[in-house]
Amino acid sequence: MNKECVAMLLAGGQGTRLKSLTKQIAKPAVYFGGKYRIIDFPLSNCTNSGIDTVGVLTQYEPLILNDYIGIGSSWDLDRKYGGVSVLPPYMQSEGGGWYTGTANAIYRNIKFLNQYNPEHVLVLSGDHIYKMDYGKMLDYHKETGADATISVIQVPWEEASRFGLMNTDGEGVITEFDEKPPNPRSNLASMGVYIFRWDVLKQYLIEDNQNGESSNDFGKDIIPALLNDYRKLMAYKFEGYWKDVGTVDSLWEANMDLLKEEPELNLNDYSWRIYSKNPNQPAQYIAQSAKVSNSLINEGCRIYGTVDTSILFYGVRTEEGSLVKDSVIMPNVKIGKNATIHRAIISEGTVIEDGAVIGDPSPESEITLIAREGTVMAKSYMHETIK
Amino acid sequence: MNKECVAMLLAGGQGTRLKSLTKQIAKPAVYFGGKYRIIDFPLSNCTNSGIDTVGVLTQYEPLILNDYIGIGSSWDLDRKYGGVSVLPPYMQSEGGGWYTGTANAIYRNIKFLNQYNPEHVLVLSGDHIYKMDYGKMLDYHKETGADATISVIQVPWEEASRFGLMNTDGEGVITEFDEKPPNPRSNLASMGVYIFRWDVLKQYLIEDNQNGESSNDFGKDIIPALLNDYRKLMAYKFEGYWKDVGTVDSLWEANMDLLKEEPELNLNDYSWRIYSKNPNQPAQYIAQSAKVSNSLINEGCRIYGTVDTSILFYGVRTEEGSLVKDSVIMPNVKIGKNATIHRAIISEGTVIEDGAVIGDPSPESEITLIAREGTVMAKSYMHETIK
Amino acid sequence: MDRIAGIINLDHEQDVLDELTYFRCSAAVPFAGRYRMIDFAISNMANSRIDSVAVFARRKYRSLMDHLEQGKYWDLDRKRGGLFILPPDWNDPTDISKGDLQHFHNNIDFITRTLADYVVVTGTQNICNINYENVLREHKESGADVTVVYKKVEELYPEFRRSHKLDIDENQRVTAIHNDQHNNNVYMDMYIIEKNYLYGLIEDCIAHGCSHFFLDGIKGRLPDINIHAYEYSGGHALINSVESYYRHSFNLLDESEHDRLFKEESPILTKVKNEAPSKYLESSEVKNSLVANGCVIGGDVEDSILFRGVKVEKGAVIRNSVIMQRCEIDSNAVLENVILDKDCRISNGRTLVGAPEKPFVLAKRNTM
Amino acid sequence: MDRIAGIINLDHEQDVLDELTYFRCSAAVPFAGRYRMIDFAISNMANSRIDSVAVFARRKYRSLMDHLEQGKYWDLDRKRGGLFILPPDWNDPTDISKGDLQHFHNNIDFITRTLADYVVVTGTQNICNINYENVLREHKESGADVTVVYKKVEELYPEFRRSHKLDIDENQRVTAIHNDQHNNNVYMDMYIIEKNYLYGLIEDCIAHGCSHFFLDGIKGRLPDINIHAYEYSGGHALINSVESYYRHSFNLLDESEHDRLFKEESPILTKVKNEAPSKYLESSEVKNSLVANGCVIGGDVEDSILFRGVKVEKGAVIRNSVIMQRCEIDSNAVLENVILDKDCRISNGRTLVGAPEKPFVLAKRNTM
Repeated sequence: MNKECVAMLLAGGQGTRLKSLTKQIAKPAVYFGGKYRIIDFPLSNCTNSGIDTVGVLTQYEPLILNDYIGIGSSWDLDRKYGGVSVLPPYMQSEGGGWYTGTANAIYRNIKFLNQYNPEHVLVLSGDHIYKMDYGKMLDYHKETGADATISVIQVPWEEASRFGLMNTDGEGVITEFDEKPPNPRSNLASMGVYIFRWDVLKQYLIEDNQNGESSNDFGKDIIPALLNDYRKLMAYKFEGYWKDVGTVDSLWEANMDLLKEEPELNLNDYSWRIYSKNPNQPAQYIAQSAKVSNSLINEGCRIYGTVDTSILFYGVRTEEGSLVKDSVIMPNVKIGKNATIHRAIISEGTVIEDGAVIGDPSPESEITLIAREGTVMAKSYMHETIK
Repeated sequence: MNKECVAMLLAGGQGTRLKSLTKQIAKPAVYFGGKYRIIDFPLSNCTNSGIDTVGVLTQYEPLILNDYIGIGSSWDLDRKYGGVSVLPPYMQSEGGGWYTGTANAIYRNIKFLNQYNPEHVLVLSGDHIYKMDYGKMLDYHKETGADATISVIQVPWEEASRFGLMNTDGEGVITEFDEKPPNPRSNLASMGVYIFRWDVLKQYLIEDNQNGESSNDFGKDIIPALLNDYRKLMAYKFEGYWKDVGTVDSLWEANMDLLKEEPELNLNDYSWRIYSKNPNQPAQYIAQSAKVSNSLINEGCRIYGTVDTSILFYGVRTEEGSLVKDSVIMPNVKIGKNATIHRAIISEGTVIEDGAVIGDPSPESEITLIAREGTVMAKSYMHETIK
Repeated sequence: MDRIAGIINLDHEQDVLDELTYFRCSAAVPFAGRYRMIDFAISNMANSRIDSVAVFARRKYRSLMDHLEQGKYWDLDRKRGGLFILPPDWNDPTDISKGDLQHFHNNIDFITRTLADYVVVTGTQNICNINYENVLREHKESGADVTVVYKKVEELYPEFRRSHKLDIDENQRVTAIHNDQHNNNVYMDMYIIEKNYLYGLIEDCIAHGCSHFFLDGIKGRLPDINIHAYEYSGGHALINSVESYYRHSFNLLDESEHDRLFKEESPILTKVKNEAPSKYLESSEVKNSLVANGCVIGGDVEDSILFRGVKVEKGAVIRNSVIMQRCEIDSNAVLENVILDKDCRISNGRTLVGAPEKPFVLAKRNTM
Repeated sequence: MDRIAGIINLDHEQDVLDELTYFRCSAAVPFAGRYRMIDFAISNMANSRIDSVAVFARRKYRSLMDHLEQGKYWDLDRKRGGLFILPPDWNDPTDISKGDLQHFHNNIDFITRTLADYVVVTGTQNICNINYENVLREHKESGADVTVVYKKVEELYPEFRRSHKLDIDENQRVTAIHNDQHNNNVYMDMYIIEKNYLYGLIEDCIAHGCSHFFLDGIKGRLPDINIHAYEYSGGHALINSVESYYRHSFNLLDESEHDRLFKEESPILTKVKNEAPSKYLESSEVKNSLVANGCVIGGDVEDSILFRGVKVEKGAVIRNSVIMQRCEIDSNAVLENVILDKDCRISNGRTLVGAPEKPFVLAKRNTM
């Protein structure tokens, strides 16, 4: 049985801009929103869009992602035929090696794709937080008869030069593609979500692989080659929340965005659930001494201190007299008595000792990142900003 | 949660003695018994023995085994924690490369094993047909407090020199291990089933890896090293059917063994099912013109000819006037009118044309192997024996 | 991408297969050597990419639960959608719904929460191999409110007496639904309908005290609603009596009849049992028969159907019979025109002979 | 490697939780913010490496089916063994078994086919966190025929009136089972027994027309059979009335009580709902409360338990109350000493106040 559309999720980015958060884990596995990892968003989008076959391309040793993804049951992707597969670079009889670029990663998994003989391939990246119905984009792609469809979003003009930008005609046909141009002529940014006709993509991947000068990248090589050949490329306009969380600041901001009274990204939408691996924690406990406001708190937390405008993952414990403000506290962090934390991201398992002071409350200050697992932050570290 | 015992199944052997049967598939994926693949036996043994975590080490591109194993649901190994994982050699930050030997394959998956922090590791090979309760062997291993336990079976003295042989004292302690000695002093052959204490094995794997002269093999290096250090090695005596199916003749023989009136290997034992991937075929049909005797026939077959002392996999069709005798017919083979087949193994998808004559009926003749998928055997090939 | 949800409504299926439905509803009756009747309905849905299926069960549904589990054999064990067996749950004293509308009412969440826009409703007694995506396409093109599926039958066998028949105009629009015994447009007890339209009809039916959704909510509204007729032309068997069960079982011995129901591209799926291949002993003589896996056959079997795990000893003779799972036929027993339900045992030398037009039926777990 | 199978016998559990058991059996009653009562029994089994569990269900078990599915959340969706919900299937007119022996009799295959050598039988009203591997070890060492589990309680709360109590000799052998209100060895309605011995007792009980397996088959045979008593010393709550439900709910606000039931090494598992983390708005004031995920809280909550997806608008006040899944409390509503079942809605400005010793209970899907 063929699959109409198979998704390939590029999860290989080392995410160095996320600093020590990605030292031990690939960027798509970084925590977000009190409960999730970044990869939960594209995977949930797939299952909600009716796409049940997803290859996750990782450059790293596959164990960590394998362990998180398991058989895919968290995202309803534990399918008999299809489902989710982690695809690290593996040894082949003709030799192995690292994926040299995003296009090369797909090229080297042509056999995987051929198994399903799909009509279309959806290429996703693992760096963005958004809810999107890929099924609607696929309908658009099919209706327009495009060879490739690129999902685009309007970005503020002043930020446009950070993105790959599309120039389109009145019908949405892409006429030009500029990768991070200094002087943008469009503010339609590529979201890193592509749908290709598989027969067309396969041909270009094979040609690209034969081109020794190519960097084997979708944005730099494949899309320009398609445009050069006057292939039909359509821009699919997406409206809604979409955020690149590739830096510490943007990761912090995207978390804070959830705390608005009516956040653009609604996590409580029963018709578009964001699925995630379940850590089996009991209900959260808010003590008599606690004061919680404007915050998201996950199961397994026990709060005895003050939490304001913050996001707490599962298993966090804050003691009496502590203050957590404008911060993101990742799983199983223990925060001691009278400790104060401002504008910080505290990574998994950190123990903050009684009375420690972390972060800078001033609104212009940089976000403090405490990112060494198991760190015990004693008083002596109190004014230091650790990156 | 720790796992008491994790199994590692060595499925990397290229099985060159099985000739073209293993040209496109790894040996453990070779068909057996009308319905199964060889790997179904160790995997079913694991699930029946209560071992729910199995790493399958394959030297080849993992797609074929991945595709067959899927999420492991056929063997009840689609577990949330544990289950079955295919482990091909993958790229690592310290570089990648082929598994250089059976011990090296396990060595390079130490991280995989450490995830489960097992007390014991069961090492299996994917070349044998047998039903065995590994749980009982594990109990023996624990009771005797062995560092390693090797499952052994008595073989006829005249065949003993083909095996790795154990010399044991009265208590079953292994005193010597001879790998295929020309002059056997024991007829207790290693079945290729080992249980190690994981802490002990890990140490020896690491040391073995540092030894540049080692061939990184369990039988040649690890077991001798353990014996050399006077580690406690126990022999666990297995009684029952056990057969190496590493050659065309032995594969054919093992199939024929199932046709005895009371075969030693009972496939109808509800308390020890052999699980297999289900091809969703309707019931088999035996026509008015058919004559079937002393044979095993699978679902999806339609039999119009004569079948005697043979094994037919799913989807085989034999036309009127055809004769299949003393043969193993793999899935979806079509056998034309008046074709005759004697003492042959016909591989998947072969089309045998009307009137073709294959194989040699004389009991001493070699087994004919027709092993090119999609081959159409016309009359002109009739007396040729294709290997 | 249009999405369809499925409802398998067992409420109107009488348990009329005599001994075969003593302990189970007719949807759970074994058929064709290795299936249950309901496998066809569920497989058709799975093959039509329907991933949300509700089964409205009322009576004797435990073997159905055993068989269906959470739908894993149809890849329907899903977090989103999936297979739901919905037995009665009538604990609300304020509930005024009646008949099958109790089911629709009690399970209205299934209809309101599904992401599908269309719903297929079907029974299980019309065995067929149909693709509902094709039905939906025709439904949308027709612009009808409801599209019903029918089969133009060549011969009006007795089992069709209870079926509704359709009068259809030149545009395939249904003009009347009735029981005329001379009309060969047999309604197959399945229809497709837009979700919101279905919801409105249900509300309305309950408000009007109706007790049979199809009769009161759809048939009863003709000609006010636009009913389109979709002609199904594939293999078909209506099983609503022992006689029709018996006759259709033997029809499957004909290869072309068999292949119209069992197709590679739309396979009928069932619970996996992991039986070994069937073993034909030296002494066996099997002719014109369907045999499932796990059998061990030493005797003669002719014009018969053997389900999984049947043992036929040397010297036993089986003719024109249907022998269900794990029956054991001892040596020198003779069975002719017999249906044995599961787990029966026929001892050495016993003879059971029914009539070709009325087989002898033995309920499950009998030893004779 | 000894294997244990599990039976959760709901046959003797009366639906005595008033409004909370109008629509469901007591095993399915929500508890502790995100669980159902039966989660404790099943999780204890899963944590004791029991991979074959039968649930003997008789009444109002549909919400149990919804909740348990095939056991996937306990990793019990297995081909071999797994979780079986076994509703009544009494269609055999020759069946003479009565009471819970109907279940044992009808499901004897579960007992005979399991590979386990021992069977744990338990109810769901004794909430606890117990490892049956430890019970089995003690059972084998004692050489007893049956080992029953008991809790030495400090205070004889009213809910223990209906429990059996044990007289135990110095070797932990049970000498009498009775209802003495002054004995604090409370039998926890769970025992372990060898499979073959259990099978023999069942046969014998049916032959003698018994209708209650534990009373007739075990208690009634004292002193002829050797009953060992295993003392369970962990967290325990017997919930068999609204009052005990209410009191034990609040006990969980105490951290040490909470941690005796919820342990990292033996987690209580439940159906995954994929709710977002709970949101505490600027205006919220939450004190001494347990809150599950998916809540949005704008009002005051004190000494209370909020289940998943509860909405509390700004200005609403909740005290000493248990608010179940997806209730909505509009602004300026006041709730005190109240239990709201699922999906209730309390409108703007309404006040509901029960008594601390007798909470006001509202059945599910009520709007006030």
